[in-house]
Parts: sequence; structure tokens; C-alpha cells
Amino acid sequence: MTILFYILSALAVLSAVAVISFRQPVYSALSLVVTLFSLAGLYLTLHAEFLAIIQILTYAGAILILFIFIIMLLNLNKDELKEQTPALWRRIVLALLGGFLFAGLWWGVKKLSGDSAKLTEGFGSIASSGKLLFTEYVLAFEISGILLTVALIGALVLAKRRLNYLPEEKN
Amino acid sequence: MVLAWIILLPLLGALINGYHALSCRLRQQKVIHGMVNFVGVGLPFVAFLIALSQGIPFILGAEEPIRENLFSWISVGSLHIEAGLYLDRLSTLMVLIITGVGTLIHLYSIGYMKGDSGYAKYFAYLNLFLTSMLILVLGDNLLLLFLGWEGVGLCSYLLIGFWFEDKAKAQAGKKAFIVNRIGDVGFLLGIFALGVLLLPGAGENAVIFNFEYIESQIGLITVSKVFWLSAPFIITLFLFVGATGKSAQIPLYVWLPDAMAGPTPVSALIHAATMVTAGVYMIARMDFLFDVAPETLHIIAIIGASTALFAALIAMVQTDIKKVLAYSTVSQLGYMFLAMGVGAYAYGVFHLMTHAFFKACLFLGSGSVIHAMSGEQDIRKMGGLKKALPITSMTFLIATMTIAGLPPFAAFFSKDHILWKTYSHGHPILWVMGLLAAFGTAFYMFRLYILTFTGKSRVSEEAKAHLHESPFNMTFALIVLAVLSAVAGFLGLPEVLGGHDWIAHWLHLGSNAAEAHGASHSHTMELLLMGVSVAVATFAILLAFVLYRNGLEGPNKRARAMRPLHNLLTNKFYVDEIYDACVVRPIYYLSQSILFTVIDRKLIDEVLVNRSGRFLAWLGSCVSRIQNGFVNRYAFCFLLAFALMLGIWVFN
Amino acid sequence: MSITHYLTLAIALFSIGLIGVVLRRNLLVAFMSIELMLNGANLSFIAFSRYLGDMQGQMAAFFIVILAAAEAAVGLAIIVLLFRRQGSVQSSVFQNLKDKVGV
Amino acid sequence: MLTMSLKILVPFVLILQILPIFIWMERKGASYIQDRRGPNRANIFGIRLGGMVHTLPDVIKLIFKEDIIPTRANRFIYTIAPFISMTVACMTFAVIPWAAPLTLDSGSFALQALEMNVGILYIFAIASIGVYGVMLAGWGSNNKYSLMGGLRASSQMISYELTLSLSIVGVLILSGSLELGAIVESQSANILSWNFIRQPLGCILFLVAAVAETNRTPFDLPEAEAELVAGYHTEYSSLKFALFYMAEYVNMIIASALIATLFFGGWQVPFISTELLREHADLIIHYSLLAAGVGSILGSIPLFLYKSRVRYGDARDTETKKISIAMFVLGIALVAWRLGAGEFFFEGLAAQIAAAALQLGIFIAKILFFCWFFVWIRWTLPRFRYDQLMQLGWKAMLPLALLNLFITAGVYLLV
Repeated sequence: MTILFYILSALAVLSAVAVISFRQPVYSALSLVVTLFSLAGLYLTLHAEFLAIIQILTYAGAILILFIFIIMLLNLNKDELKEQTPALWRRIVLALLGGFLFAGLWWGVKKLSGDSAKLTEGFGSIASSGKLLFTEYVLAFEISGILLTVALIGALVLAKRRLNYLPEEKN
Repeated sequence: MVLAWIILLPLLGALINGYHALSCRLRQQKVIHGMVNFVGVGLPFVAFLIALSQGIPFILGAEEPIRENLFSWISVGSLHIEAGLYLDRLSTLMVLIITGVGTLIHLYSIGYMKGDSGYAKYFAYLNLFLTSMLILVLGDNLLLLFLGWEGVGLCSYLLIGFWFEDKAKAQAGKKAFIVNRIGDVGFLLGIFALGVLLLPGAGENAVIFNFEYIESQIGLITVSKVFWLSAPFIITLFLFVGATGKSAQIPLYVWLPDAMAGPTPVSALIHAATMVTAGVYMIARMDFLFDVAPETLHIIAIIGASTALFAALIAMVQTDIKKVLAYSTVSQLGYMFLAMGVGAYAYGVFHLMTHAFFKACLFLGSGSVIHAMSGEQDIRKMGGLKKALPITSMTFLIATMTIAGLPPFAAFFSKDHILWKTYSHGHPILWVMGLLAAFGTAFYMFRLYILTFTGKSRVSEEAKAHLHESPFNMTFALIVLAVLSAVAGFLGLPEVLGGHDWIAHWLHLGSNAAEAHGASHSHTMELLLMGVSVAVATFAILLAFVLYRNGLEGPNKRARAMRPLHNLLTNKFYVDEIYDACVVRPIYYLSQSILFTVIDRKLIDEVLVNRSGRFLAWLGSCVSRIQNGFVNRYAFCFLLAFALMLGIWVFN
Repeated sequence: MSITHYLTLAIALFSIGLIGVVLRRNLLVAFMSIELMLNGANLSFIAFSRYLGDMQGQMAAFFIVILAAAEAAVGLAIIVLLFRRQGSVQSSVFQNLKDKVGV
Repeated sequence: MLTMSLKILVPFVLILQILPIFIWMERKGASYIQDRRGPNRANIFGIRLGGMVHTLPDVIKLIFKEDIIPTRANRFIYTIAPFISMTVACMTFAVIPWAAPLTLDSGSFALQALEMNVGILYIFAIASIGVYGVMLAGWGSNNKYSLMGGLRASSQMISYELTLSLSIVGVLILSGSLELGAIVESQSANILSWNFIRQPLGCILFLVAAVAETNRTPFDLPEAEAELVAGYHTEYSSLKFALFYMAEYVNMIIASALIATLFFGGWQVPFISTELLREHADLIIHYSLLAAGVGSILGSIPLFLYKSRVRYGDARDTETKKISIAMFVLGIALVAWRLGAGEFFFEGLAAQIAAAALQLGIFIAKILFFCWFFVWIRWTLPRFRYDQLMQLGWKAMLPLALLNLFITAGVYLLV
């Protein structure tokens, strides 16, 4: 279990760093997939079976596919990928800030101690998740449905090519 | 919720008609008269039926008031104000008058307002007025009463200025509104004083403005002092200032004659039958408080008697049919306040009721005349209308005889009661004033009747051509009101004439001490005074008949002979001019020269508004450098702020 | 493994994501960095859920995933739209909202 | 550990063994539908097994072809894409049960690699990863036709994934579980409780969506060789192409297995319950082996006498003779063994394993039947146009799946 945790978390951190380091967005996306998978594995070690599957099904299987799809659709060439890198001092400040962020949060976290609660029957299983979703969280659940519908329509309206009005501006 | 429906139904009517009026105006369509009539008249009528169903138990003798708590209106700290309704005998009487007379006047309005461009708007306003008035009389606390009080003020303003294209009429509306505000300030001060007095000692859930609560705390109020004056005196005086505004008493009566600019049914409903009596109702409702403030009662009695006499004198020379009635209203309101002032609350309310009937009848009759004369209001141009308007003249005559105080018509009983109580409570001077006012009343009313309906016709040829009796829905209201004003007096048939003085016992207002005080005088005295007042009225009628029988030449000659006095009266004692010189002009000058040029232009506009605006613009131009449209920079700021907060958290 | 380990990882992911958002000018990558941050939050939710033996944390994570899906749909649509208008996905290109006085 | 690796190994081997049979079925089926003979050259000592041997040289050919990587292609992604496809395809089989769980002293022993209570979701999760292979292949080739093919394929797969998952929600409602073993159990009463009877609309929708999901005709737009310059694998050759090719077939096998599991009772032998099977496994095996022996003896005779009109002039001419002799010998041996050794007598675990073997056989038969179904529609139906495909997916199938869900849920609520 411990080894598994370290392997997975190392994988997650490395791939997360890779996400923000690669110039090529496809690589970033693929690194993100790796992060997502290692996180799914970590969820399994936390007995969140349902969420592990949801993580793969929704995150890796839908959201990231969408990302890659868009990247492919835009099919950016080398020039478009060229990024102006911030000045060195900015990067240093950023790194310091990021380090501080991590250290500060970690300082808050490290005080937590004690053992985890005892596992209850069906913890993290799809049945208990479903029961919670349809009782205590039913309103949130329904609203999520509406949210997704709205997002669907919104994305459709946004991305649809307008034919007659609002001529595309080329600058 | 039954009581709430009495209020809600007219409100519904107001909303529907208001929406209809607005939408028709926006779409430039014609209003659907049938629907407006149905909603505007039907809903108040249903409200009247509901009120009747609720009121009958009281009429038959029930005593326990109906209370309805609607919702918690305001709840701040220990101050709780509930929106609750309260129906007892007094409010039953008021509600029945309001909805009953109101329905009749709505019905009358169908004919009167026919063809007006603001037809739906008119009914919306009128229904809104009913709503406010019902809130006023049904509210179980002082603030709800005040809400209705302001509501009727608003409707009054809207309806006086109903034909706002005419500048004079719009200004009459504004005048009414502003004069009423002055009174309302007094009223509010009274409420505040009461609140300040009651709030500190209030319990957890005490509803301090509730009438019943105030009554229960009367002992506390009596012994308290506001500054160095006794609390009841201050509170009631302030409340009475409000009443003088709303009920057109000296010194704030000046708006009522001008209020005749509104449509005549409005004058009948608002400025005669209901709204102007709100002050009387308020005093009757708070009788327990006024009872412990004898000084205020004295002031009320004096002001009431003066107003009655003063207005009656002015009315004697007015030539506008509605102005005469307006001053008559002021005068009759004076009677009511006189009754209040001498502690005869029940008789004041009784007179309120009879006045509602006969004055509504008179106003509607005058409206019928004006309608027939195509808008002509000058009685010098009338005369001999009896033939053309048989029903109108008949009902008008009955109402005139009523107001003149001829037995057995209603006002004879109510007015005579008041005079008797005045005398028996030991105010002979006030009694003389009242008697003189009664003389004046009989005189000007018969002058009005004689000049309008009898004698030779002075009507212009043009107006003569379409002289006609009003349609049935108008005359129906007239007949009903005439009958009511003729017989309503028997509700208060005095014991001396073999009656039981039913209404006074039924209303049962004021402390028993006042009743006991009056009982010390003999029946013989009462009968004697009654005879005196009848004699005075008869004499006044005869005088009017002698003077005006042959048209205007004779009176004009005599008026020229007494020019100074006549001028004084026709110019209404120059009260408007005095107010203008003493109040309006100084304020106007102050506003123009100091407040506007120095404070507003220089200080507020320039220094405060423009300078601060320029400062902010400058500040904005500095800050806008940060908004460089670069998303990453924004994200960086976000990170920075986050790190800052984290740092504060960590290092604390 | 104690909760601290998981939370440390969550913090690390969150921080990396935040740095990515600030650092990267490619909108797509910035967007992915936001997803990283969301995942960090998710992990902490689930870790706490396990720690407290309470499923509520998992539910929160579940709704975050839904939110991420909706966000991705709309966000990517906007990116496509931006690309169509300007032919680029560099955030530095989109400075139309900047104030004229500044810069 | 041993049982675990065994459990993982069995489905893997199973797939890889069904694969050549399937490919043979495809080729032979295609040729018979098109009224031609199909593969009939490759042989080992003249033995062709109806062309089945042909798969072997096919594989050898694919392996030894030149492995071309386009110069401008993205090497890493180009290389990894086929592996993703194949790996993902094989992973799915893990949660499919291939026989009734064994009842041991220590408890129930499920005959599937992974016993997850999110079984179905696992399949969809893994299947959704399969899109990566296709997309990355298209993008990595650095070829606009490949890219378009990849986009086409991925959007098609994403679109039909919705219907695919929605169409089985009815089944999930009826069985009350996402675990495939439980779903199969819930169909065990009799043949009428198989889900294709209770969920006809869901079954049809699933079938159609599965065909689309595996990029097969009539939904094979992603690789329409004739009209659209193949698809995402235009640039691929050699073993990488073979991986894509195999992944497609593996996907179909998985789809068949899923159809069989979800709608056709999985490993259930029609009319015979597991208990009955376990009780009489010995008899059934004894008599079926006997029947097989007698059958092959009887079959070898006409085969021996059969004279082909075609003369090849090589070892193939004597194929029928060789096979019939082999069959005859095998038949004699079988019959002699069965008659000589007497009836089997299985008990306990042995009976269970025997029953499991029978059920596995039935399951494989079902899979093969649906594989044949895929072949059958591929060579029967014409191809859709792309907009028609999308219209069908979003405007017809998805609403129908929802309708199915509503009806099922409503009926379930009422009954």
C-alpha cells in the first residue's frame, strides 16, 4: 500500500509538472491523463471506488478527450505554439511564491494527525454513493443535471459557426 | 382571512384595472368598459357583502372583536409590529360606510365618468383608495392605521389631480398633498412619542403600537411626562395635528375647497364621506387616550366649533356649487370634532355616519347637476332646474333638509346630540358657536337649493339644449343615499323623544365618566335646546327663502351695501393670502437665495459631487494601469493575494 | 498512509496548477492547469472523506467532477471561438479589455 | 497469486484464441456472402482447415513488413497509439464472467479476472480510454487525412458511447447491480428472463451502438477506405497496423461478449440451470464426447469419399483424405476410451469445474455467434454518410435510449 502510494504520487506530481512544462499542448494533455490515472489509483487506495471510476470515465474519458479533440481541431502550428517566456526574475518570484504556497498549506496540513475512521460497510461503493446522491444530495444532483444541460447548450451556441450575421473578424 | 379579503378585493380591482389602464395606454387601445365596470364596481360590492356578513353579528349585539393576524410586518430588536386586522363595532360601522357608500359611488361613477380618457385609471385609483381606507379602519395598530392614512392621502392626491393637464387642478392636488404632509408630520411625531414612551418597558413579544396594547398601558402613559408636559397631552395633540390635516380643520383646512378640482364622485367619496373623517375615526379609535388628555380635548372642541362656524360663514357667499358643499363639509367636520372635544365620541361618529349619507347625496346631486349642465358649476348660472332634474332635485332637497337639521331627518338627531352634549358638558360659548354654525348651515344650503333648482332659469341657451336627468345608475345611488340620510337618524333617537339612543349605547365609546357628567341636566333642558336649534334652522331657511326667492338682483344689491364684510367672506377671510405671505413666500425666498444657489449649486453640486467625481476619475485612471488585459497577470495577482492571506494565517 | 500524505500531494498538485495558470500563456494549457487545481481539491476532499469516514467528501468531489465537465465544455467552446476570431490561443493576444490609459 | 494470474491469463488467452477464428469467420463469411471461395491457398502439409491456416501467414506477413514511421510524424505518439488501442481493448475483458462462480469452502470464487461492483462502469471507463488510441494515431501521423480520420472516429465513438451506456441502464435497473456476474445471475431463471426479452429496445440499441463503437460497417466512416482515404491508421504499417487491426477485432469480441452477457444470459446454458448442470456434468460430458467420437467416425466416411473437382497438383489435393483419416482415428479412440473407461463420476469441485467448462463453451459459442453477427451485417449493409450517422446517433438513438430508460423505470416502479 505504501509503495503504491509513493509510486502513484510521484507519478502524479511528475506528470503534473510535465503538464505545465510542455510546450506542446498535446503532451500536456497526455501528462494530465497520467495524473488523472494516478489519482484514480490513489482514490482506490482511499476506498473511493466509485470516484475512481468516475475520475477515469468522466475526466480522462470525456473532459480530456474534449481537450485533445479541441487541440487537434485547432491544429496549432509551431509558430502559434511559441510562447513568450516571462522574465527570469518573474519566474523566480513565481517559484518562490509557489514554494511558499506549498509550504504554507503544508504547514496547515501537517498538524492533522490520528488514524482514519473505521471503514463502514459499503464505504465509497456505488450503492452508497447512489443512495446519498438521491437522498441528501438530490437537489444538488438535479441542479448538476441542469448545469450540464446549460453548459451543453452554451457550448453549442458559442462554438456554432454563425453563417449570416456577425461576420468573422480577421485582423 | 375573511377580513383580509375585504381589503384584498378592492386591491385586486385596483391591480387589474391599473394593469388594464397601463397596457391599454401602451398599446394605444381603448379600455374595455364592461370589464372595468365589472371589476371596479363588482369587487367593492363583494367586499361590502363580506363586510356585512362579518358586521351583522356586531349589529345584533356581539361584543368580542374579531382579530386576524396576517403576518409579522417589522421585527427589529424588541420592536415588533404585526400586520393584523381588527374588527369591532366602531370599525364595523366604518367598514360598512366605506364599502357601502363606496360601492354606490363607484356605481354612480360609471355614469359620471363615461367617455373620460382615463376611465380605467380612475377606477383603479378609486379601488386603491378603498383599499387604503379599509386598511386605515381595519388595522389593529397605529402604524397600519398610518399606512392607510398615507395611502388615502396618496389616492386623494392622485384623484384631485386626476385631470392633471389642467394646471390649476394639478396644483390643487399638490396643495392637498403638501398640506396633508404637514399634518402627517404631527401624526408621525405622535406615533414616535408613543413609541418612545412604550418601547423601553415593552415585554419580549409586545406589539407596542397595537391599540389594545396601548389601552392596556394607559396607566403608564397617564403618569409619564414628555419633557415637562404630560405624555397624553403631547401625544394626543400631535395626533390631533394629523387629524386637522386629514380632516380639514383650522388651520389646515385650506386644501379641501381646492380639492373640489377632482371629479365630483371623488369629492363625494373621499372629500366628504370617508377620507376626511379619518381624523374623527382615529380619535374615536384612541378614545381611551384622549380621555386622559382633557387639555387636548378642550383644544379639539374649540377648534371644532371655530371651524364649524368659520366654514359656515364662508359657505354663505360662495357661488360655486361644489365650493359651497366643500365648506359645508369643513363645517360639518368641525361639528364632529366638537363632539370629540366634549367627549361625546359616539355622537361624533354618529354624525360622521349621517354626514356620510347626506353629504355623499349632496355631492352626487351636485355632480348630477354639473353633469347635466355640461360642466358648469356656478350657481348664478343655474336656477329652475327642478323640472329638468326631478329626481336629482328631490333627493337634493331631502339631503338639504337633513343637513339643515330639520326633524325627523338624520342630521337633526346627530347634530342636536352634539349641541346638547356641548351644552351639557359645560361649554355654553361653544354651544352658541355651534348654534350659529347651524344657522349658517341651514341658510347656505337652502340658498344653494333655491338658487339651483327653483326660480327663474338663468341657464345659458347652449347648456339648456342638452339639459337632462342623469342615467339610472346615477340616480339610483342618489335615491339610496337620500333614503338613508332621511332615516338613518332613527338609529340615534334620543331618550327624551322616546328612543333608546341606540347608536351611542351600541358604539359605547369613551369613558363612562363623560356619560355620567351629562346626565346631570334635565330632560326639559334638552327639549328646550332642541326646540331652539329647530327654530334657528327654520328661521335660517325662511331667511334664505326670502332673500333668494327672486333670483340674484336683491342679494347683489345688499352685498354691495355690506361690501367689506362681503369681500372678507368671498375671499375666505384671506386665509390663503395670509398663508402665502407668512409661510410660502419666506420658504420660497429661503430656498431660492440660500439653499439653491449657495448650498445646492455651490456646495453640493460643485464641491461634493463634481469634485468627488473628478477625484474618482483620477483615482480610476491610476488604478486602470493595473487592468492591462493580460490574464496571466490577473492570475498572478490572485496568487499574490492568496499567498498574502496564507501568510497572515500562518504567521498568526 | 496517513491523511497528511494525501493532503501534501493535493497541495502539491494545487500549487503546480496555480503556477501553471500564472506561467503559461497558452490558454489550453492554462485551462489544464485549472483542471490540475480542481484535481488537487478533489483529492483533498476524498482524503478527508476517508479520514472522517464520511461519504460527504466524496459527494463534493463528485460534484466537482460534474462542474469540471460543464466548465470544460463552455471553456473550450470559448477557446475555439477566440481562436476563430484571432487565430491564436495565446492569452497575450487577448488584451482587448485593457484600459486605454494604462500599459 | 497463482489463481489471480490464472484469472487474468484465462480471458487474455481466450481472446487471443477467439481472434483467429473470428478473422477466419470474417474472411470466409465475406467470401460466401459475395459468392466466392475465400482464402484457400495457405496450408501446412496440405492441410488448410477451410482457410483457417491462412491466419498464420497473415500474421507473419504483418510482422515482417517494413515498419514505416513518417519523417514528420511525432514518433512517440505515433508509436504509443496502437499500443493504447490494443491494451485498452484487452483490459475490458477483465470484468466479464465466463462461468458460474465456484462454491468453495472458503467462499465463492468468481470466474472473472476482476470482481468489481462497478463492473459495467469499468468497461465504459476503459472503453472511453480507447478513443485516445484513435485520436493520437490520427494526430501523431502528421497527415491531414489521418487527423480528420481521427477526429471523425473520436467524435463518432464519443457520440455513440452515450447511447451505449444509456441503453443498458434498463438492464441495470432490472438486475439492480452493476456487477456483471450479478447481471448474469439475474437472468438465470429461464430463457424468458434473458434481457433481450425484457429489454428488446435496449438490446437493439446496444447492438447498433456497439457496431458504431467498434467502427464497423455500416458505421465504419473512420476507416472508409473507398471514400475517405482510410482513416487514423492510414500511415501505419507492419505490426503497428496489426495492433490496430487486432484491437478492432478484440473490441468486437468484447462487444459480443458484452451483448451475450448483458442480454443473452452470459454463460447460462439455455434451459439448464447451474445446479442441474453440476449434478449431471459427468453424464453430459460422457455422452457428448461419445457423440463427438461417433460423429467424427460417421463424418469421416463421406469426407474420405469426397472428390474435389479442383486439382492443385500439390499436397492440398489429399487434404480431405488426411483429415478424414485423422477424424476416423480420433473418433475410434474417443469411443473406445469412453466405452472402455465407463461413465465419469464427478463430485464436488470436479463437477463444478466440469460445469464451468460447459458454460465456458456455451459462452464462447454465444460470443462467436455475435461475432458472426458483426460479420453478417458488415457484408450486408451499405455505409452511412457522416451527417446521417450523427443524426441517427443524437436524434434517434439517444432519445430512444432515454425512452427505454423511462419506460423501464416506470414499469419497474409500478410492478
